[in-house]
Amino acid sequence: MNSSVKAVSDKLSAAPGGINWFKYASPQTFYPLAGRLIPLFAWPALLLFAVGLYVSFFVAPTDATQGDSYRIIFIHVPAAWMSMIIYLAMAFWCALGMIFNTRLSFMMSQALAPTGAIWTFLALWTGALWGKPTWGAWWVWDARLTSELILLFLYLGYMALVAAMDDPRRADRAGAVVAIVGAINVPIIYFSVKWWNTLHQGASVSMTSAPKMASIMLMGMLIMALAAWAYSIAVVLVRVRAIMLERERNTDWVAQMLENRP
Amino acid sequence: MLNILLAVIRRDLLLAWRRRTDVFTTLVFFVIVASLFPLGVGPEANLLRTMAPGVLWVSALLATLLSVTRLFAADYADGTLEQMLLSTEPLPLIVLGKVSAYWLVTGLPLVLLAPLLGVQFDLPQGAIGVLSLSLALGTPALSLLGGIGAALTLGLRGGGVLLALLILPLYVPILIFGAGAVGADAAGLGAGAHLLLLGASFLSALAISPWATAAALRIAME
Amino acid sequence: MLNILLAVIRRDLLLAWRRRTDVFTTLVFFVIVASLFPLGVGPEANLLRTMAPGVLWVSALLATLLSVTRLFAADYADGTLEQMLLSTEPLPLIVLGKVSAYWLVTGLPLVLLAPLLGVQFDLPQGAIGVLSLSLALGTPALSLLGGIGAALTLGLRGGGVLLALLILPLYVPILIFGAGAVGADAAGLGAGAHLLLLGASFLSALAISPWATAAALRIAME
Amino acid sequence: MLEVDQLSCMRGDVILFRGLSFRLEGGSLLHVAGRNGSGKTSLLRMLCGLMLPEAGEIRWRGKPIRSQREEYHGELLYVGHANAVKDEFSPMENLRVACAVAGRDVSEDQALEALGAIGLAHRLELDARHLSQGQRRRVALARLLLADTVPLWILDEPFTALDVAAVGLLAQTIEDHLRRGGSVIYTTHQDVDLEAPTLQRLDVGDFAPC
Amino acid sequence: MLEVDQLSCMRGDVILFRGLSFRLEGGSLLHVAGRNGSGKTSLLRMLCGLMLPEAGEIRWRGKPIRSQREEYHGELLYVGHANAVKDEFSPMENLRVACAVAGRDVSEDQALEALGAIGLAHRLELDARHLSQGQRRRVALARLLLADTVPLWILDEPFTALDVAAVGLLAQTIEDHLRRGGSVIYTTHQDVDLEAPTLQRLDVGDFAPC
Ligand code: HEM
Ligand SMILES: Nc1ncnc2c1ncn2[C@@H]1O[C@H](COP(=O)(O)OP(=O)(O)OP(=O)(O)O)[C@@H](O)[C@H]1O
Ligand SMILES: Nc1ncnc2c1ncn2[C@@H]1O[C@H](COP(=O)(O)OP(=O)(O)OP(=O)(O)O)[C@@H](O)[C@H]1O
Ligand SMILES: [Mg+2]
Ligand SMILES: [Mg+2]
Repeated sequence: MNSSVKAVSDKLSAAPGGINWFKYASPQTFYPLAGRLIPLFAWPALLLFAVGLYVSFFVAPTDATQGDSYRIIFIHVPAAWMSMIIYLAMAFWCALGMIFNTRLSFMMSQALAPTGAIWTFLALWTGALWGKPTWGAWWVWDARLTSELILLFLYLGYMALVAAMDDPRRADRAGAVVAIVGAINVPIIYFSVKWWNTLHQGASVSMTSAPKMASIMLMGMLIMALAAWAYSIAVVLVRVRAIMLERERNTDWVAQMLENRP
Repeated sequence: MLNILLAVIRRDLLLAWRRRTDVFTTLVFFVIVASLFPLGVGPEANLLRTMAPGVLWVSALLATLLSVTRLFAADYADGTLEQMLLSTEPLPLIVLGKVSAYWLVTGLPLVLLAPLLGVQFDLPQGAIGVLSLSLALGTPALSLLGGIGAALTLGLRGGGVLLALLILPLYVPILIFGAGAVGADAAGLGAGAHLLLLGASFLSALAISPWATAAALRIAME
Repeated sequence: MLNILLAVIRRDLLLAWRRRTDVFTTLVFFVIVASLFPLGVGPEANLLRTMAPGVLWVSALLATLLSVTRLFAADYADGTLEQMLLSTEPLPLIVLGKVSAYWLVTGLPLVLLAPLLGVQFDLPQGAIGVLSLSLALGTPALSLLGGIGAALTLGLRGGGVLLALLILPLYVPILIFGAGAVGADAAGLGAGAHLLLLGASFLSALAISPWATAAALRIAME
Repeated sequence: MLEVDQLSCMRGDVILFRGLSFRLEGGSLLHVAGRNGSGKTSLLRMLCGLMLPEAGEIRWRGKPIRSQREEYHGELLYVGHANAVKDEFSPMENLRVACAVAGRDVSEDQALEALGAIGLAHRLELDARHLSQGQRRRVALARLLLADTVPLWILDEPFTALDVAAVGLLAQTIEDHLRRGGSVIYTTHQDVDLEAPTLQRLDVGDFAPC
Repeated sequence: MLEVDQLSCMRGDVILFRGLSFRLEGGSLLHVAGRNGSGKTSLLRMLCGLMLPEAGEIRWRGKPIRSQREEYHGELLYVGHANAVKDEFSPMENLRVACAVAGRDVSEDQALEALGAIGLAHRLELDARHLSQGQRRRVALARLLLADTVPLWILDEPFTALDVAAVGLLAQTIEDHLRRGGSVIYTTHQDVDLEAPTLQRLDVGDFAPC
């Protein structure tokens, strides 16, 4: 921990009744915590997926104009949401790491990337599948589609860059530049349908106005979205534990842990 | 502030002039593309006219993509980059100076040459104007974004591919807006929207890139 | 004799693998060209099909032209080239080894990838075969000729442009035969004559280039 | 002026040194010694802020160098292994450009004088690519002659490739700087006698783990 | 073995030396001295056949070197200013590849032994880009340890960047080679004592025009 972190953490722990948040910023305390959290997300994920898929395919009615092809929405929209949120989370962890020089935040970011990339790919894939019946084309150069594609490349670029560097500290920080600079793409994706009048659907779920779709459809979509959240968190925790072990293999706490649990 | 910017630009221009290559490679590249395509594709005027904006924009993009890799390479190898990081002047300004000089040397000739090549491809007057304008807005953005990539991949094994992977996604929209502007103008739709988008990309690249590049350079040297 | 050839090829391939860039840059370049053109030009299938041989051949030529400049540059800068000139083995063989490795790394992937890109451009089956064949014959010739230019311009100010000026005249006929072969096949005229000319160019380049390059290298170092 | 506190350096997964501390006052000379690959260059680069230490802190006039980058750079001159000499520029251009980029303006006359003093008067206009190894090194070192107001000099093997006369001249320049109250940190594998008000020697090898 | 006859060297429009002659027999050591830029490197490159003399002739075993290039190269080993070390290769790969390209085959064991002797045993597999300056120089010099059958060694500033231990080792290697009947031509600005059956010193500056 560098000095600025220490200063801040001292201040935090000095606050009466406060918890020492920075305790969890060190890998050796976070590792077991993550281990305990994983099942709390993995099982619900499984359950929610099961319920969500059931609702989407058997309960929700066939759409009047699109027929059954609209059911792609139940995967498409959660995937698209996760793709954006995970990127923002990555950028957040990277920014934290750059400011406080904490190893764990970079590891979190690296653990998030593959999951984010998969969701992005799914959003693109399902979108393309959906585009064929509705727009008559797999792909158009619409602003949302383009920016979502860029998001995929940003994920891939981030992972490739991190993988290409031998020195983990350089990898962390160089990757952080990509993650943070690339974050401007996310609002572009989100608002693209509003800023440019294009083929892709506008927002139909929003906090401020009543939803424009049948509530059972909305239900299915929200359940699937929750499932996606739970799944992502579980997988990322598993991955971050693996990354921790690999990167900290030379430290005492890993050695101790491996001793205790042969 | 301005002093260092001008000093770096002057330095890099002089260097480019001494090397000459860099000034002319893009020009030569551009002329080659414009003369080889008719050779390769065949001389049908209509076909050539439809291709022209795409061909010119793609070659501008490729010229940048291929040369921007080496934006910091020479300075890195001979120790000058270290000295730049140790300057009392702000690094983002030095970076901006280098990118500006790079654009003057590779981007500007392209913008100036484009009308000529446009004529060669038999583009209509109006489209040529839009082409130049779109290149004038787009190529600086390409250079600025390329700078980030070049700094991130400095001294890496396989830097070139990584660079392409990192910045190509950012280049594609610029290509689409740029070639789209010319196409829209030719189709009588008006290029305004496309040009606005290009301008916005340029401005945001200008706002972000020097800082991001400077950060990446410090990281690369550490 | 054969030993040194293989040793040099192995060395340069390992180096290329370590740098990775070089292996993939051409591939990436090629893929980029083939994917950007449709973006820039617009997605009309007919237009794309007519352009395809020209686009692919021009991009092969550009890829070679841009990368061959650096064929000897790294070895020159770090002193390895000196050591090669001091080898007990014949220099033309070493040169041939270097050019072969260069072709394996930049030319071959291109030849292998061309059919895929041809499909993307919706070329007919037969034309794709001719395209691959023409590239398989043409790209080694491009590499061999490029080697002479690279050696002649080694360490010169403005080497790149000079190189382009020196070897472009030699490249143009190869481009015309190559793209011509595909065009002729598509037009149902038979590509035989063009391919024969390509083959002849390749063989004469093979016969002359290693000696000329070796001589140029000795001159460049003196 | 310069305080180094419990510095560690790690390259790849090798720890080069740890727990390295020292203080340097104005007018003192620090010779960083150590075998090839012991981490001298790495240490000097850390002192310049070009490399992040694995642990520990470096303070200049009491403040961490990372929190006052531009001020610190204004008081620092670093000559590394690499000469930072551009093949395409003449010695004259190289020197003036280097100073401009560093943020110090230097007139043509000053540059001329420095290059003359370091023995390049007859090669002022020749492209650096044609210079001999020692002449290139001299171009890099000419910056020292224009930096008498810069308090801290960090020199990585400044004597390599120099002939006896140039080594003498450089030694003289360093001694003058020390007398002026400046400090110098340098490495070398050669035997060069330097006189200094206070002379310290630091063997990086002493801080290598086990 | 080596005879040099009335050699002149011109770079640009400057004559560096003229009328330079000497003979070198087996078992003798030639120290080429001279100020920075006096033409030492140019002379050594001429002796290797890498540069054309302006006038004069160089003969090896009685025949001009240009008329027997490949035979001569088989009996010559040159280590220049530049290390000819590839950043992308490990020391091991660098050494083996350099030998292969020079036309000498070297087994992995021999290479291992040479690198071990020169003090790189713990960095065998590290990319040369990460090596310190002295370690890079050692990689280049490891070729000497595998070249005891090569009669003529030409070494341009072999001692730069080396620490004291490595300088000693290199001096030892050179002396062994001389005792074996080989000859060595070298330049250096450092004070290194070398013992040799016959020792010659040639100051290039003595042959500079006026
Ligand atoms: C590859 C093509 C596609 C991509 C990359 C894509 C991308 C996205 C993204 C990023 C979102 C989330 C944005 C938000 O929540 O506002 C989204 C939502 C959505 N997409 Fe797509 N999409 C594609 C194709 C399609 C197609 C073909 C349709 C249907 C015709 C479609 C319908 C929707 C709908 C209904 C939403 C939910 C909007 C909301 O409720 O807020 N998408 N898409
Ligand atoms: N990725 C890496 N893995 C292992 N070791 C490394 C790595 N990168 C650098 N090193 C080692 O770190 C050391 C760097 O040393 P540095 O350049 O600071 O040495 P130095 O003391 O200046 O040596 P010299 O006297 O030769 O200049 C070298 O021993 C090098 O082999
Ligand atoms: N084109 C040119 N015009 C004028 N002088 C030149 C030209 N090219 C080279 N020189 C001079 O020729 C000399 C080459 O010297 P060389 O490299 O042989 O010196 P050296 O004795 O090895 O010096 P060092 O001890 O510095 O290594 C230098 O003085 C250089 O300035
Ligand atoms: Mg060092
Ligand atoms: Mg020399």
